[in-house]
Formats: sequence, structure tokens, C-alpha cells
Amino acid sequence: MAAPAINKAGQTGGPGSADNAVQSLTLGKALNLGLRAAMEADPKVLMMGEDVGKLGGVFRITDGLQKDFGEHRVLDTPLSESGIIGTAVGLAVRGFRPVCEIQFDGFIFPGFDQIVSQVAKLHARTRGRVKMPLVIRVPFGGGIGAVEHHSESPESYFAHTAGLKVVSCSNAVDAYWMIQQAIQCDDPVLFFEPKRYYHSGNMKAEVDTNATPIPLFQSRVLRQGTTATVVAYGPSVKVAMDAATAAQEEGKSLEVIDLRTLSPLDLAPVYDSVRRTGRLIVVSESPSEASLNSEIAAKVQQECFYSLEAPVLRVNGFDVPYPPAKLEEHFLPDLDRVLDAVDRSLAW
Amino acid sequence: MAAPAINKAGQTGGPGSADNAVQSLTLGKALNLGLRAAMEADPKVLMMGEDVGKLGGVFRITDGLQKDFGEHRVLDTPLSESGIIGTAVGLAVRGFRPVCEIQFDGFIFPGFDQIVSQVAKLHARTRGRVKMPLVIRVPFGGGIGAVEHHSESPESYFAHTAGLKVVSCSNAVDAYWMIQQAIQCDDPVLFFEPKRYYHSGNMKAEVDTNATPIPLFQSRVLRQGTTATVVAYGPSVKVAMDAATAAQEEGKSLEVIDLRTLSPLDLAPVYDSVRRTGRLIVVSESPSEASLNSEIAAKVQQECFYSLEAPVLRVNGFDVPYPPAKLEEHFLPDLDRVLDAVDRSLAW
Amino acid sequence: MSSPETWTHPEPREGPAATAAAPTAEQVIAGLRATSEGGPELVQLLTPEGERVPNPEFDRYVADVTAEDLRNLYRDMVLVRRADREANALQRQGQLGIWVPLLGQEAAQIGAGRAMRPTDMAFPSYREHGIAWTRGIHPKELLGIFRGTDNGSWDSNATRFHPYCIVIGNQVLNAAGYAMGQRFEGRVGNSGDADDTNEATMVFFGDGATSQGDVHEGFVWAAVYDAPLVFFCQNNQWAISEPTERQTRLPLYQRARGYGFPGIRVDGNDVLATLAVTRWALDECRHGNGPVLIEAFTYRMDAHTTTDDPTRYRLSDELEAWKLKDPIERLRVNLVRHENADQAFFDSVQADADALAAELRDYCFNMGEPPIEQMFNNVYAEPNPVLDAQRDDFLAYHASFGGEH
Amino acid sequence: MSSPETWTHPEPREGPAATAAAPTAEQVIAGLRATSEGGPELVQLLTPEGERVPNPEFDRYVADVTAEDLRNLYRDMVLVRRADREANALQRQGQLGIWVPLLGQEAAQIGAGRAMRPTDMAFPSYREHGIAWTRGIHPKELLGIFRGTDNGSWDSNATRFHPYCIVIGNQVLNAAGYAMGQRFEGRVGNSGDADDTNEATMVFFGDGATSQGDVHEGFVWAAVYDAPLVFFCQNNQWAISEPTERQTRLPLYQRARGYGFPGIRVDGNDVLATLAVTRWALDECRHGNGPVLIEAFTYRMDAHTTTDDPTRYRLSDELEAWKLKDPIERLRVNLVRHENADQAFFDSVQADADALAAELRDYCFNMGEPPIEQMFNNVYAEPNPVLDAQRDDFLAYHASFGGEH
Ligand SMILES: Cc1ncc(C[n+]2csc(CCOP(=O)(O)OP(=O)(O)O)c2C)c(N)n1
Ligand SMILES: Cc1ncc(C[n+]2csc(CCOP(=O)(O)OP(=O)(O)O)c2C)c(N)n1
Ligand SMILES: [Mg+2]
Ligand SMILES: [Mg+2]
Repeated sequence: MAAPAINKAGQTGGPGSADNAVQSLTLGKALNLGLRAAMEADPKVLMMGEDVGKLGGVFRITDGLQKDFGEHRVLDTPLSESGIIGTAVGLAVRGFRPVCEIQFDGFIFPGFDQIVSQVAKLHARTRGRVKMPLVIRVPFGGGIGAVEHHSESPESYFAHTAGLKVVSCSNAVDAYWMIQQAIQCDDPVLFFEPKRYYHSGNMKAEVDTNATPIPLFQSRVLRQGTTATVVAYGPSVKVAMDAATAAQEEGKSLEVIDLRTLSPLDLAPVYDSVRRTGRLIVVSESPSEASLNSEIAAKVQQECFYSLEAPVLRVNGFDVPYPPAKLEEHFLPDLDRVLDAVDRSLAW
Repeated sequence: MAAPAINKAGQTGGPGSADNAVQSLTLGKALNLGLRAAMEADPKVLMMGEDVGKLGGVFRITDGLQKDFGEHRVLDTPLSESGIIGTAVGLAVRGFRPVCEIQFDGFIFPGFDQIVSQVAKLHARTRGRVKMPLVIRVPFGGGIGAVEHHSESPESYFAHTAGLKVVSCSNAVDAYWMIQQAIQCDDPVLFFEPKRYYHSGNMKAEVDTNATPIPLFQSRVLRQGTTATVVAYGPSVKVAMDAATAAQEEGKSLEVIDLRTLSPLDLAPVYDSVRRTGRLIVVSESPSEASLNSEIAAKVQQECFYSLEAPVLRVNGFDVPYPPAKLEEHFLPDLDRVLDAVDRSLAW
Repeated sequence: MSSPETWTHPEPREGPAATAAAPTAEQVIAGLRATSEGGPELVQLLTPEGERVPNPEFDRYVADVTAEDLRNLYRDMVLVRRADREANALQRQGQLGIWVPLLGQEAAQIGAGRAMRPTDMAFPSYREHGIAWTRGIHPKELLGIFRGTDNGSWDSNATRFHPYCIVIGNQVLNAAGYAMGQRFEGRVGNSGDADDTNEATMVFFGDGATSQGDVHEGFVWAAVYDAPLVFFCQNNQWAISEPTERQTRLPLYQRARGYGFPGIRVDGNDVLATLAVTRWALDECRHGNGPVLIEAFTYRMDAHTTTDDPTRYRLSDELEAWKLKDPIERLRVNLVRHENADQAFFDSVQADADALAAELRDYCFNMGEPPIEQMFNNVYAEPNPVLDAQRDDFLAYHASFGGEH
Repeated sequence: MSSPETWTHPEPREGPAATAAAPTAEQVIAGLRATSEGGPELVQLLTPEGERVPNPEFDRYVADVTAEDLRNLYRDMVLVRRADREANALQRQGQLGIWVPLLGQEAAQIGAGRAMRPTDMAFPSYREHGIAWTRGIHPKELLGIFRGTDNGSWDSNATRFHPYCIVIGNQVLNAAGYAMGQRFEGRVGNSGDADDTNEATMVFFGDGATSQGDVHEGFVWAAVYDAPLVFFCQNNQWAISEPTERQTRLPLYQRARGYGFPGIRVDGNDVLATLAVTRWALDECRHGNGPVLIEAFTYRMDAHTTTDDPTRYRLSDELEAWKLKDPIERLRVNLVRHENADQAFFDSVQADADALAAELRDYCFNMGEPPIEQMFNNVYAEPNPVLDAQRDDFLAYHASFGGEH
């Protein structure tokens, strides 16, 4: 890896300095500090996107970075997503490590061609001579009462695209570390951030900036259980955890796994778990047809064929355009739909 | 449906006239005649794309249409895929039924935003007031010894997109009818054409232009069998059929199903079949992660949970950028890989 | 529905943002520059002080405008502003999830909108409440978008006002296609009485949108197909926090120079000039001389949306300077100065505005919850068994809670 | 590898295409128009007859060009053409799957390529065999693309020649980003001796590409970031079967007018003029006055690719007219007329060309099959366990056939 080692990040004073290593942070603030640490660690790291400079991004995730690192490292770009990604490709060829912010999930599509045809393929095209250490940050998912195109979950498109890596964080600790690891990765990483929890006070967590993080491309068992396994990522992890808490009251013990890495998938912990529980529920806000959840089901039914006591069941957003805000509570997987799936699995 | 009834198409003289109702056609020629019939049947049908006019398209699928229907019905467009699809949306709003040709699979991505954000959503956005009777024709798949971006299988992206319908033809008879049915459909249809068989003489088939076609959104059992089921679409159907022929010599009887419709999937015939054979192999040139084949596996493991004697096995292109031509024989699913999967299924 | 405040800003508890940066020197300069009159090529018929200035080229396009017409334009602008302010207030009160203010752009929109014939077609972006008004769409039809019950409830076929478009710039190609269709159907270039059958299309977008590839492709297609399309760019000086300098070196109307069709900059705070220039442009289009690009030079006097905080990126001085060029005020002064309106008129407009606001408010408070099926219906025009099954399953599941869920 | 003939054309058995349409009147006119000298603003230093015409603006950019330099330019063009013709022949013989001829565009590419410094960067499209040559890339390094063994084997970092790009226009944004990086690193605008550290980037695309959104966005970004980027558009009059009229109303160099940077049309069949204009443009960029758009007015003398059949869409008259302006011929005449080259020189160039062709041919015949692992390797820079497992499984499966498969 070209970038300096990660444990250097954030140790040079400021909000992440050693004498202040453990802080209670929202997910959004953790991202902000993670980005700051990455910029401090490597002068080649750039931020680019619409309104990421003076405004700090519409979600304030890049707050303060332009002020401290200057306009040549934090770029308020023209309003063009293909431009953001396309120029980031050129900057990466030149040796920079651009971090692109796509303002909302639904606005990544004008940049789709650059992602699929250039970002994903340049390393292979050049037989490894040109690296693409590019991060594309995408605030994604629903639950924020927004208008059209602001609540989508496009991650499956990218998981289907060879040459990309795709991750999603679900909590402040992961947010802090994963964004730095993604920036250090020499492969292009699509980084999906659960925007609905950016500033949620009750999702605050203690982030120890001196800790050693687990590797980026690993899933994690968040809660152990025996009745059934629930797999989720991004914003759905909280839903899964809440379901597990609720299930416990009914005497059901759910094992919850946070995928973290969507491509490559790291399903070893899932196979382990399913071999013990015999049942799997996969949860995601994305529409279900030809999605990541389909992939997990396809892999698990193969790897755990003799262990499954019921088919893998999926709890997804529906195969409809994301609905108007007043309907999103029905669109989004919630605790009840997860528990219903658990019951259906048990009754199979 | 707004367009005139389909059995009127092609009965007004010319290549498809009644006194010449049965013709032996290549897949490409069948498409050409199907497009001609659709244009004759409804003056609102337009062809648009790069080089579709004088040249008749780089594959000659629109050959002769501009000459006979004029430059306002067959448009040699500017070189911009977003433009082709974006203006087609406007033309559809105006009451036209545009048929867009994307020159090669790998060039659909500059138009991706228009497809995902406008084509797929306008009908829902307007609560049904604005229809999108748009067809996007995509010559797809490999096996033609071409350079980069000319051999891809992007259909899963569209199957994952709510609001679109997606179909693929595998033979001349279907090609002739399905293209007309797609044009008559009031929903937007992505129409995937197996380019490698366009002009293949030994894929010629007798097309009866007076016949009554089966509905567009139905799968079809092409060959009955008892040992295992093989599902394929587009160019992979021939691979599946060839595998079935080869398997027969080894005493294995494969049931082969041509999906035809990729979204919505019509899996009832597949479930029926798997309930009898207990084994399923799905074949596609597309990369496998989060793909249509994942979806089929996910659905079948659920619907046929107690019938499956082995997991659903997938035979796909690999999760790599489509390789240089000299390597494509290794990338593409072939008869041997299908038979190997059948053997693995039997040995499970 | 969670308030957008909670998602675009850190919670208040976290204290003021550390870097609510004062604008830089460049920004001050940019802001001041923007308050200049828009350059020598700006078409203006009413000065900010409400004086009518002659314009040999464009006077004839408003020669037929009577005092009553002027009063109607004034009334339009006041009502549209009032609806805008009311909706903004409704958002503050939690009745809407978000609102996109039009404040300051009333003249640009009323001038452009009133230049259209009923048979013309319009493709809006998301801030076109004034254009909607001129298409006969009541502001309450917009509310569903911002309250989250639907994506706008007007009939886009009947009103010839396409749905709002939120993806920046991609409606421009849709409009180009529609205008191509008008041409293909022979609705362009007919002369004499048949001129009445001529049609044109307008597409609305912002200064920021000009950077998008789709807007360029719209220019290319409209030029190549001689489409009767008026590109109407409201340059309100800002794309959220970014000044036009982030998008272009040149005034935006000059973009047309590279495509071979006319581009013109009009004072977007001058309703009469905007009316004149748009009438000219639509005429050109209907007669086969399209497309045309209009840059309406105006100013976004409020935040980008109710979730935006402009104090982070622009000086209040800038706003103050633009207040002197308020589009409504200049027409009011003109009406008064020429004794084309009396106090009774202004009172009646005020009363109409109050009534409209009350109606909007009332409507908003009584908007029901959308039925769950709405999410599944109309995704397709024809049956889709996969989705139908999803719907049926979910409705049955939902019913199992006895409607409690 | 199936021959492309079998996939882009019906099989020969099916007889001649029913509608191998003769060009229409418009096309005849378009064709003839195209053979005019490119308009009054065309920069030309050598007439088609090889006469040196003075140009007060651009003469100084080639004031240092010696007779030897001219001979080298000639040699470049001849060798590049010879490699092109050889590759075309190799395709006809089934050794390559497809070939993209450069015939007719030698002067545009050699002139532009020779204007670059080694430290400059170039982003090509797919027809830039002449540019590749000037970057020190032997034509054999291109063959893998067309034989289907790789996507080009040169080192893009060492040669500062990015891989070929096949998706029309999207490399333009990549080039803009690279040029932004040059600026961010302080490689622009240094004066005095430090001028040597200045860098610029060139990006190559065709007339058809100008319609793509990405090309526009490249213009916007380069302008906004003052990127040292020369947009070099080879207008060879055709995008496959479509004449430039399908893409634009105006000469393409005028596109720059809408963005606020210079656009210029050069005679792309005049190697000296192209050299001069490109040197000027690169200088502008290196000194901080970029970007610049150059339209090199030239002609595609062969088919679009070896699978294309130009007789379906253009008149042979057009080609004949352009043959009179052959880029190599005019320099040859000039060299002879001024006695700057003798027969020995021409013989030696001929011999070099023969040797190059033989070398290319030989190389092509001896190109091995790529190893299967190549398909899996280098998809990622860091490990990917999912793909690694796919590779291992497939290699094991493949080995089970004993290498027979
Ligand atoms: C493709 C896309 N990218 C980003 C956004 C987010 N966004 C919404 S409005 C806006 C600024 C638009 O500025 P401008 O075009 O000037 O229009 P204005 O809002 O000023 O009317 C941005 C970046 C979007 N809606 N669509
Ligand atoms: C995005 C995209 N669409 C379509 C194509 C197919 N295609 C290849 S070359 C070409 C014409 C390009 O014309 P031009 O830009 O003038 O370049 P030229 O080939 O004349 O050098 C087309 C349409 C492509 N490669 N990429
Ligand atoms: Mg704006
Ligand atoms: Mg060309």
C-alpha cells in the first residue's frame, strides 16, 4: 500500500490527538475525523464533491477540512458527477488518492459510466500498472423523510461490477476506521454511509483513535445467538440488532452479523453461523431482485446446503422506486418484518 | 395497449407478406423484419441510434428501414447514449414509441442515469399518467472476438432496477415476435439480443409471420428432461441445448428452459421442473456476483426447498472485466462447464 | 417523517459548527460582482427603480401589454411569492419535510411562464413554482412532493407541465426529445393562420445544472434537430453553496455560442423583459429558428432549501444588494408611478394572497396519508406478477397487524 | 476468434445488402463541403501542393524547425502509415480480429505528438497509433488490443501515454483530472529556467465524441480549474457512418467559445501547421493559460475499422478529393522542392518502413496465447478472496482436462 500506515493517522494533535484518544462520536463526526486523519497522514489525499468545501457538504461530513487543508485539497467541484469521478480517475493516475463525495445515493448514476468503464477496469486494463486508489463516498438509504432520489440503496449495482470493492459502515467506530482503511486501499472502494444515522445522538459511540482496527474486508459477528442468523449492513444493522433484542424477550436468540464488506463478500462467519443455527435472514433496504441479498442467499444455499432447516429468507425494500416519504416506513425493513421472517423460518 | 394488434404486423406485403408467411431467417434478419412490421403497424414507432440509418446499424439490424420510412422515423443520432435515451423519454411523453439501439452492451452506461432515474420512474412518478413505451435494444454478450466493452452482459443491472422490464431472445422465431411485443408493451423494455448469433447461418429458423406468438413475459421449456434442469437466456440457451444433447449421449436427460423474460422473472416453469428433477443449473455469461442467476438461485432455494437434492449451481462468466478475445473461450460458459455443473449436482 | 434538520445538520447539542467560515475575499468579490447589473448585454425593460427603458429590439414583444396585463403580472408574482412564503412557513411548522424557496425568482418565472401558449410544453426543475402557477397549477398540487405523499399531483398531460425533476439537468434531454416530437409532427414553421398550430417547449434549469453532461447533450440534440426548444437557465448565482465561478468562466448565456444558436441574458428580476425575451425566443422556436438559450440573471434570496444554511457561504451584504432589485417591488413602483394601479388594486391583491395562503395552509393540514398500495401501483402500466405478489404479501402481512402497524 | 466480418455483416451467402444506399443529395453536398479547405480560419503552413505559406501568428512556433526536423516528420509519417497498412493487412489475413486504420490522419498525429515534451501526458482514444509512435511506443505494442491478447502492452507511466480508450469521450475527463493534478503539483506557470518543469496534458478524441456529455464536462472542469489541457479533436469528417452534421451546426473548434478558452482549427493534413499550433497550445497550457481546444481538420481515408463498409454511406468522390491533400505527399513535395531531401533519403525511409513492417508482421505471427490466469490477475491490486477462489476453481477445473481444453 502506498499510503503511510494507518496507526499514524490522527496522532498529531487536534481532535484526534493521543491525549484525547477516546471520544464519544456520532457516526458523522467519526467520518469527519477519519477523513481528517487520512488527510493529515497523506498529502496526496484529496476531497472532491459538490459543496464539500465551505459548506462542509450538505451533511457536514467534510466540515472544516477545506479551511484547514486548502482549496486544492478539498474541492468544491462543478455540478457533474461524471466529472467528479472522471477527473478523480485522472488525479489517481497522477498519484493522488481522491475521495469523492456523491451528495445523495440517487445522484451517482450520471457517474455510472466512469465507475463501470474506467474506475473498475483501469487496473486490469493496464495489467496492474495503473492503480485506482479512489474512494467514492455515498450517503445511502432512507428513513430521512426526503424527496425522490435521496433515499436509495444502489450498492448492488456496484457489487455486481467486477473491479470494484464495496463496503458499508454501520456505527461510529467502524466509520472512523473504515474510511481511513478505504482511503489506504489501492483498489477503488465504494463507501456506503448510512446517512440516517449521521447525526443520531443515540448512535454515538466511544471511538478510541489509538485502537487497532479490524481489517476492512471482514464481516463481524455483532451478537451471538442460536435460534437463527440475521445478516445486515449499513442502516439495516440497527434494525437487525433491535430485532435481536426484541426476539430475546420472546426467548429467541438471534445471531447478528454486520457484513461490512459487500464486495468481496466475507461470508465465512455467516456460513459458520448458519451451520449452527440452520436459519438465515438477510436484511437490506435495497430492492431485492438481483441484489446483494440474492447473492448471499445463492451462496449460503450452496455452502450450507445440508445445514439449512429453512430456506434463506430475505427482508428487503420492495421492487418499486423508493416511495414518497410518508410511505417509507412501509418500504423499509423494520424490526417487525425481521421478526416475521424469523417466525416464518422457524415455521418452515 | 395503445398500439394496433400484433397480428396485423407484417401482413401488408413485402418480405413478411401473407403469401410468403414462412421464411427461413437468421436471428438478425428476423429482428429486422420484426422491426419493419412494428413500424408498418404503428406510425408512432421510431428507431433511433448511432448509425442505424444509412448504414442500417453496425449489425445491419435496422437495414433498409430509413430508406423506406424516412429520416424522421429512423434517426441517425448524435453520438451520445444519454441523449438517445433522454430524448426518447421526451418523444415517448409526446406519444411516440421510440426503439433505441445501443450500439454495443458496454456503451449503455453513459445512458444509465436516464434509464434509472427517468425511464424506470416516470410512470410511477406521475401515478400512471405518463407511459413509457420505450424499447432499448442492446446487442449483448461475447464470443465475437471483439475488443473491450463489446462483449458485456449488463442485464442484471436492469433486472435490479424497479420500473423496467427486461427480456432476451435466443432464436429467430422469438426475435421476430418478441421485438414486436416489446414495442407494443406500454412499459419500458430492455431488449437484449444475442449478437453472436445475429448472422449465424446454422441458427436460421423457420419463422411463420402468420403464427400467434406466446406472450412476451413467459419462460418456455425448450426440451424436457428428468435428470436435472438447466435454465438459460439469450446466447446461453444454445449452450444449454448443446449440453443437453451431449448429456443425452451419457444417458442424462436435461430439461432446458429458456427464460425469455428476465424481469419480471417467470419462474413457474422452473419451479415445476425442479420439483421433478431436484437439480438446477443456471447459465449466463454475466459475472455472477449479485446477478440474475443469484436471484434465480435465491428464489428457487425458497420455492423448491424440499425438492432440491443439491444446491442450485451457477455457471457464469467470472467476476472480472470481460477478458481480451483470446481468453473469452475460457470466460464464457460452455458445454463442458454446464456438464461439469450437472455432474457436481448429481454428486452432491 | 423526521425533520430534515436532523439529517442535514448535526444536532443542536453539538454547538455551532466549528467552521462557519466567513466568506473569503474572492467570495466577497464574486458576490459584489454578481450584484452588478449582469453585464452590458443584459436585456432590461424596467430598471430596478421601476422605470421603463426603451429597447428597440424587444419593445415590440411587449407592445400589446396593457396596464391590466401589468397588473396581472404583478398579481401573479405576489401570489406566487405568498404561496412560497406560506409553504416555507409550513415547513418550519413541521407540516412539510422540506421546501424549496423561489423567493427572488418570481419575475423570471412569471415572465417566462406567461410567454407560453397553452399548447406549449414545459419541463421544470424543482424550484419552478412560478412556472407551475402560469400553467394553471394550484400551489397545493405541489405540496405532496414536499410533504412526502406523492411526486406532485397535477396532470402533466392536461397542463403541459411535466413533473418536477430533481436529478440536476437530466430533464433537459427529455425536453429536447419532446420538442423533436413537436417538429416531427409538423408543429413548427407553419405560417399564416396555421401559426396557431405551432408549438414550442421550454425547459428550466439552474446555473449549476449547466455543468451536467445531459444539458450539453440537450444543446447538441436540439441544435442538430432544429428543435423548438427554449433553454431557460435561471442563474440565481448559487448552486447550493457554490457560486457560478465553480461552473463557468463566462456568462452562461454565451454557452450557446459554441452550438450555433442564439443565447441571451435577460434581467430575470424584470418581469417585462423576461416576458419579452421569452416571447421572442418562443416565436423563434415556433417558426423553426430554435433552439434558443435564455439566461435569466436573478438571485436566490432565500436558502437553497429549508435545510440549507446560506450564512456558511455567502455574505448578507449580497442579499441586501439584491433586495434593492426586488422583482415585485420594481413592478409595483412602475404601476404606481404611471398610475396604472391604485390602492384598491393592491389591497385586492393582498386579499387574494391572504386567501391563497389560507387555502394552501388549510389544504396542507388536511392532506391525508397515502394508501400503502400507492407504493406498488403504477410502477408498471401492465401487469408484473413478481411485484403483484410482493404487494399482496405485504398487504396481507400489514393487515395481520389489524391496521395497527 | 471469429472474424469480425461474421458478426458485423450478414454472411456473404445472403447476397448484397438490399439497401446499400447511394448517398443522398445532402450527403454529396456535405462531402463536397468537407473537401473545402476547412473555412477561412483554418491554420495552414503548407498548402496541399507543398508550398510553405507564411503565417505571422504561428511561424515562430516552427522557426527552429530544420530540414532535418522536416525529414524526421516525414519519416514519422511514412513509418506510421506503413505500420497502419501492415496491421490492416494482418487483419485481412486473420491475424488480427479488427484494425482501426489511421490512414489520412498521419500529419494530425505526428504534428501533435511531436509538439509534446516527454514530461507531458497524453490520453488517447483508439485511433492514435501516430501519437503512440511519438511517445516511443512501437506499433507492436498496440497489436494485443486488436489480436485480443491484452489491452495494449506499453507502460503508460513510463511513456506518459495512457491506455487506449474505447468508450467514446470518457477519457476526456480523466485527462482533465490528470491536468488538474499537474496544476495542483505546481507544474504550471513556472517561468525562466523553471519553465522546464512545466507540464501539460493532451487528450485526443474525434468529431463524433464532441456530442458526449463527458467531453462537455471535461471542457467545464478544465476551464474552471485552469487545467493545462489541450483538447485535440481530430475531425476526420465521419463518426462511423455519420457526417459531422449529425453532431453539430458549427465548426467544432468554435465549441470552445462557450467556455471561455481558445479554440482553433488547424489543417490536420499539414504536419507543420499542426506542430506549430500544438506547440502554441501546449505553451499556453504550461504557462497557465489553458485549456485550449484544437480541431484538426482531416479525413479518415479508410473505413472506420476493418469491419466497416464506407461504400454504404459516402461517395468515393469524397475520398478522391481528399487524396489530393494527402498529408505525406505534401511534405514530400515540399522536401523535394526545397532540395531538403534526396532520393537516398527517400530510399532509406522506404527501407526503414519495410523493416518496420517486417518486424511488425513477424512479431504478430509470434504472439503467444495469453495465459488463462491473466483474466483473473490484476483485476484488483490487493487480494480478493472471492475472485481468488473463482480463479483457483477454474484453473483446477481446466487442469482436469489435462491442458486439452
Ligand atoms: C445529479 C444531481 N446531483 C446533485 C444534486 C443535489 N443538488 C440539488 S440542487 C443542487 C444545486 C443546483 O443548483 P442550480 O442548478 O444552480 O439550481 P438552483 O438550486 O440554484 O435553482 C444540487 C447539487 C442533484 N439534485 N442532482
Ligand atoms: C460510448 C460509446 N458509444 C458508441 C461507441 C461505438 N463507436 C465506436 S467509434 C464510434 C464513432 C466515433 O467517431 P469519432 O468520435 O468521430 O471518432 P473516429 O472514429 O472518427 O476517429 C462509435 C459510435 C463507443 N465506442 N462508445
Ligand atoms: Mg442556482
Ligand atoms: Mg470522426
